[in-house]
Amino acid sequence: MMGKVMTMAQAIGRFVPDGCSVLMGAALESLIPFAAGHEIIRQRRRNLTLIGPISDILFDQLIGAGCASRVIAAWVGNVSAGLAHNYRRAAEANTPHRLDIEDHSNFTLSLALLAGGLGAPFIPTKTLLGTDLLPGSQSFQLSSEPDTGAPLVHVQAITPDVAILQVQRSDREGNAHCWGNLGVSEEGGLASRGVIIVAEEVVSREMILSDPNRVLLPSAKVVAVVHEPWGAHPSPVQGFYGRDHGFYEQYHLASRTSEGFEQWLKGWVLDVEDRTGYLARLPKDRLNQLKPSQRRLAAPVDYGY
Amino acid sequence: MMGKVMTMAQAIGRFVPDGCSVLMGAALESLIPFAAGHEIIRQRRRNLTLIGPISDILFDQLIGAGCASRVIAAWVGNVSAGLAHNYRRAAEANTPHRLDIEDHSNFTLSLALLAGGLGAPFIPTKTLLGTDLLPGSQSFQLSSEPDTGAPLVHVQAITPDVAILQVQRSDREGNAHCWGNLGVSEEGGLASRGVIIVAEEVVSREMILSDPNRVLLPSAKVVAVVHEPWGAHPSPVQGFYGRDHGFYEQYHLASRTSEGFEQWLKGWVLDVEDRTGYLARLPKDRLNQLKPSQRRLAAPVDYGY
Amino acid sequence: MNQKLTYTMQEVMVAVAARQIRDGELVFVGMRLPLLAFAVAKRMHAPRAVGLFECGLMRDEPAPELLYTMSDPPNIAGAIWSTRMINLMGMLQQGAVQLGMIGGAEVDRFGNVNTSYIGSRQRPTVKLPGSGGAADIASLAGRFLIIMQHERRRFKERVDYITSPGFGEGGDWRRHVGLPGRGPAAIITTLGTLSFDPETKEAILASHHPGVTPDEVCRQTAWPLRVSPAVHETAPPTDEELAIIRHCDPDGFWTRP
Amino acid sequence: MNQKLTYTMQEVMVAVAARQIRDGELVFVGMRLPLLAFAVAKRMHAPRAVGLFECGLMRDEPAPELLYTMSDPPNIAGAIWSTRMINLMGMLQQGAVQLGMIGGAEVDRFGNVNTSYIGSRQRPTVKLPGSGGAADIASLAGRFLIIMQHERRRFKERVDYITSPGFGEGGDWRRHVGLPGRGPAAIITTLGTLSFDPETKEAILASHHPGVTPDEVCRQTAWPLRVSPAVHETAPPTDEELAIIRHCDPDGFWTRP
Repeated sequence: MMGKVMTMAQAIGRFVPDGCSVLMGAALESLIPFAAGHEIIRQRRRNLTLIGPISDILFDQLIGAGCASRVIAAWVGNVSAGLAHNYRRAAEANTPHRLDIEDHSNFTLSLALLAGGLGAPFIPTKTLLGTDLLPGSQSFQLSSEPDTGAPLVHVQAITPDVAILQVQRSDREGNAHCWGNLGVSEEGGLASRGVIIVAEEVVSREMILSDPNRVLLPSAKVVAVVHEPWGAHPSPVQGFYGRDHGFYEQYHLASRTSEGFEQWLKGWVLDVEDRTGYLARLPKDRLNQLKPSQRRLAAPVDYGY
Repeated sequence: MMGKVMTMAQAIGRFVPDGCSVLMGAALESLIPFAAGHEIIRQRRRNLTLIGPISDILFDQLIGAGCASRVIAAWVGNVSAGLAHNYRRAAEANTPHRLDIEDHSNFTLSLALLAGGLGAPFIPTKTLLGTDLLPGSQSFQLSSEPDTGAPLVHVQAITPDVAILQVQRSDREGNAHCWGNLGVSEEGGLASRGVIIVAEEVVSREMILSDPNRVLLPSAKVVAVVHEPWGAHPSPVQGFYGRDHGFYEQYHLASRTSEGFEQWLKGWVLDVEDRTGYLARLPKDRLNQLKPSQRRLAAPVDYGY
Repeated sequence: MNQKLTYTMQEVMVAVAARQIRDGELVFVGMRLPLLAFAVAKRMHAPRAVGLFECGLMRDEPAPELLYTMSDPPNIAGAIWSTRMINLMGMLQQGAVQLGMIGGAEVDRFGNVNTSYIGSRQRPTVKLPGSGGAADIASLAGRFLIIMQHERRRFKERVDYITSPGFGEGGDWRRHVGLPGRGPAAIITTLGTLSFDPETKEAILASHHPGVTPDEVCRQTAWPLRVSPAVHETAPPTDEELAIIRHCDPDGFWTRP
Repeated sequence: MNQKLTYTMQEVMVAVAARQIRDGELVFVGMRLPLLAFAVAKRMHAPRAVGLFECGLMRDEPAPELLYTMSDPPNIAGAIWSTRMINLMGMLQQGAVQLGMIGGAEVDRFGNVNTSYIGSRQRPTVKLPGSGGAADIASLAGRFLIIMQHERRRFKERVDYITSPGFGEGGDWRRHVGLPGRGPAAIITTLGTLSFDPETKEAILASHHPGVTPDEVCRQTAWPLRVSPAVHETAPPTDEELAIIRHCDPDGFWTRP
């Protein structure tokens, strides 16, 4: 029996086929699986539906590379630097090609994924009433409270084909520890048909099972475990590395034009074989600068009996 | 300004008035706030609405003592020993007085509390369709999926007045760490207007903030912090003490008759001043026997940057 | 214990239930006998089965000690996930859980289970504890097993109250009322095993336990119990199965009446 | 920076926003200027205010370092809760969050904010990033602040697209459409502060920042902006407020244009 541990190329090759829906960037500005996104670009996936609350610049890269035909998100941009240029070109000028946009807010996207994980058809809310996100959207159904007649929005469940979740550490079965803000990582993983775990460290089963409350989701959901140190760069991973703010700024400037983006893509993704190659292109010492300057250990917890 | 740390008598006196709705036993068979329940009995609270998925024998004691006029629960019994005698007497013979019972399943109760915490009026589900829990219940509304017409149950939100949650450790503001199975502790706390934290240990703010992912819920919800070691006995608290199975059996036998229960109540609750008095009545060495025989420390986690 | 037999009926029930667990399945495990059945299956034929406990736990290894409740400390330590109840219930409703096991005080011809009220709801003769998670398992699990004491007063033509839905009034009742799960696969009793007619969904005696005759089973059933043409004696627990059961429950807390 | 002034307009905005935070309030904090406003309020007059970050964090002390995003490691370490987004959004919908702060690309006469599409939705002139959590804050927070660059092209009679609802078409529109939050309390701009008429819900110039005249504000507004009879100069940031801002943003990443 083949195990779940595999290379990023194998994981993307097997579990992210053309036309599938893929959840990424679930934690928000941290733990963004950039290494996975770059492999999707290298394998020239097409017609993906990208799902994520905000994705910082990851979705912009996938859109610019022509991988996506649809985005279901609350926000697509560059968190520290501004607008997302490829996203703009796609929406404003169908460049590189047409992109369907299904607008959510952060709350409605998390409710949609929560509903997906609960096996519920929808969850009602009062957010977005009166806004232009509602008319004509497939994601929402207008309704009303049976007793009072007060307006309600039914947020329809979302069940992505696959979620790609970056974590600090995992065992070989996909029992994984994750800490820091979780965003929609848990809901998103539970809502998805399969989960690819991208781990900074692959550790022993004993280590993970020593703290079952820290486990993100059931390994039964996990289809692949990819050991990919620095897999989230330039986004941060608590306890492992900080955010590379300059890298976002650099991308922002480079991607202003299609040509600039193509060049950026060539240099950082297409002409690079894998994550090791990518890391080798970073300025000397960059990784060292991003490493924690101080350990901050969680207080001990005793599961003894 | 008076702080949140207070005795159990003060916390129950201030935050569990006659007629209020109170969530207890949220974790299921562990972390049951028996010390709080006993103080409620001593203060002779009346007309409470008890809310909890299963409560092991805690709700049975409160019902037998005449504190409750209504129960919203999925199960009321004695998990290791069988039926709940006071619950039976109340439902079958209005002894000590009439009890309204609102039947839930574990799933619907957790959905009701989830909805409460989300500020959603209800959450739809397919559980319980066709069962006798639905007709005439205020907790459920029959509906159907707009597209397919398939039947749905709308589980109405529950927002208890107060949740009493037992945890391993808390700081003086109610920032609390809890581990082991959580049941509906998080949903229940978030759904409630206020939370009383009962902690085995009151520790420093630094200790709690060293691990914010372990924090159960926001301290803004917490109205009281009670330092009550062994507060959950005879139910277990991971890392602190095991379950006192014999105590449940003993209660089961004692409570077979109203008279037997009265005597049990006198001995263990009414004639006892507080938790210290209760613990003093336990057989010598009982507490030592329940203490962990082995430490099982969670693997270290680094929040450094 | 039957004097001629070297095992108890509870041990037979555990072995029969264990054999219903398939390798790799996600199983909603209750307490008592189902918990032992999970342990037997894991060690015998279903090493990759995973157990879900509604209190908020998942385990891929049975706990190393006897459990009185699913929240006992040995069940938490070494779990592969310790979480909130709703996450496990959500997986159940998603259809990710292939098998669940429930007990009951009363069951009827179509596998409906009552654990709520005997007599009327307003003034019950006996108030039973209620659903717990059983009604959810019966509603939502791929299939489920009912594990019960076989007595005439418990096996009724029609239960007084449906807590956990079986096949309702039979036929395609489940589809009609909108239940996603496929319903009960078997009733495993102290006397035998009942399966369900694929069309009418009526319970049928499939096997009688060693030392029990089909007639005895029928006498302990308050409706005219159909007997399968293929009815046979339940395969008794093997030595290996018994060894596992007795390792898990050395004092017979759950398995020696 | 205005040559006569010893502070920037961004610093004025931060100080004005900070003064809107009351002690003990739960505040949905965004990034950039609101984050600085939270830090100022905490140290000045609202020591018991608590900040919520939609990525899944709550803090009762501002992070000790400048943040570029709310998920930056210094914002996680020392948080009082690190959790799932939905828990914070749930508190927002419960009505537990008294104040939220949002930015915007366009705002209109009734405080509606557009961060989605300039031009048509089908073929926009500019595709903006979208709501993020702003529409939720605008829908659900007790009250909220809009913090924006004041330019005529951004202050429009009617926004092209309502991402974050203000008062819609004015009057009791919010109640009519069913929004629980009370709506925007103020628009804090690079030129002044706008509040809302309690009846008509139209934006009114309440104060103009030091060095800015009411006329200039009106010229940078594409609808005929009403000026409050009580219009006055915005109280400039105090030395203490400035010290806190500059301690938090020493290089002026967010506060020096």
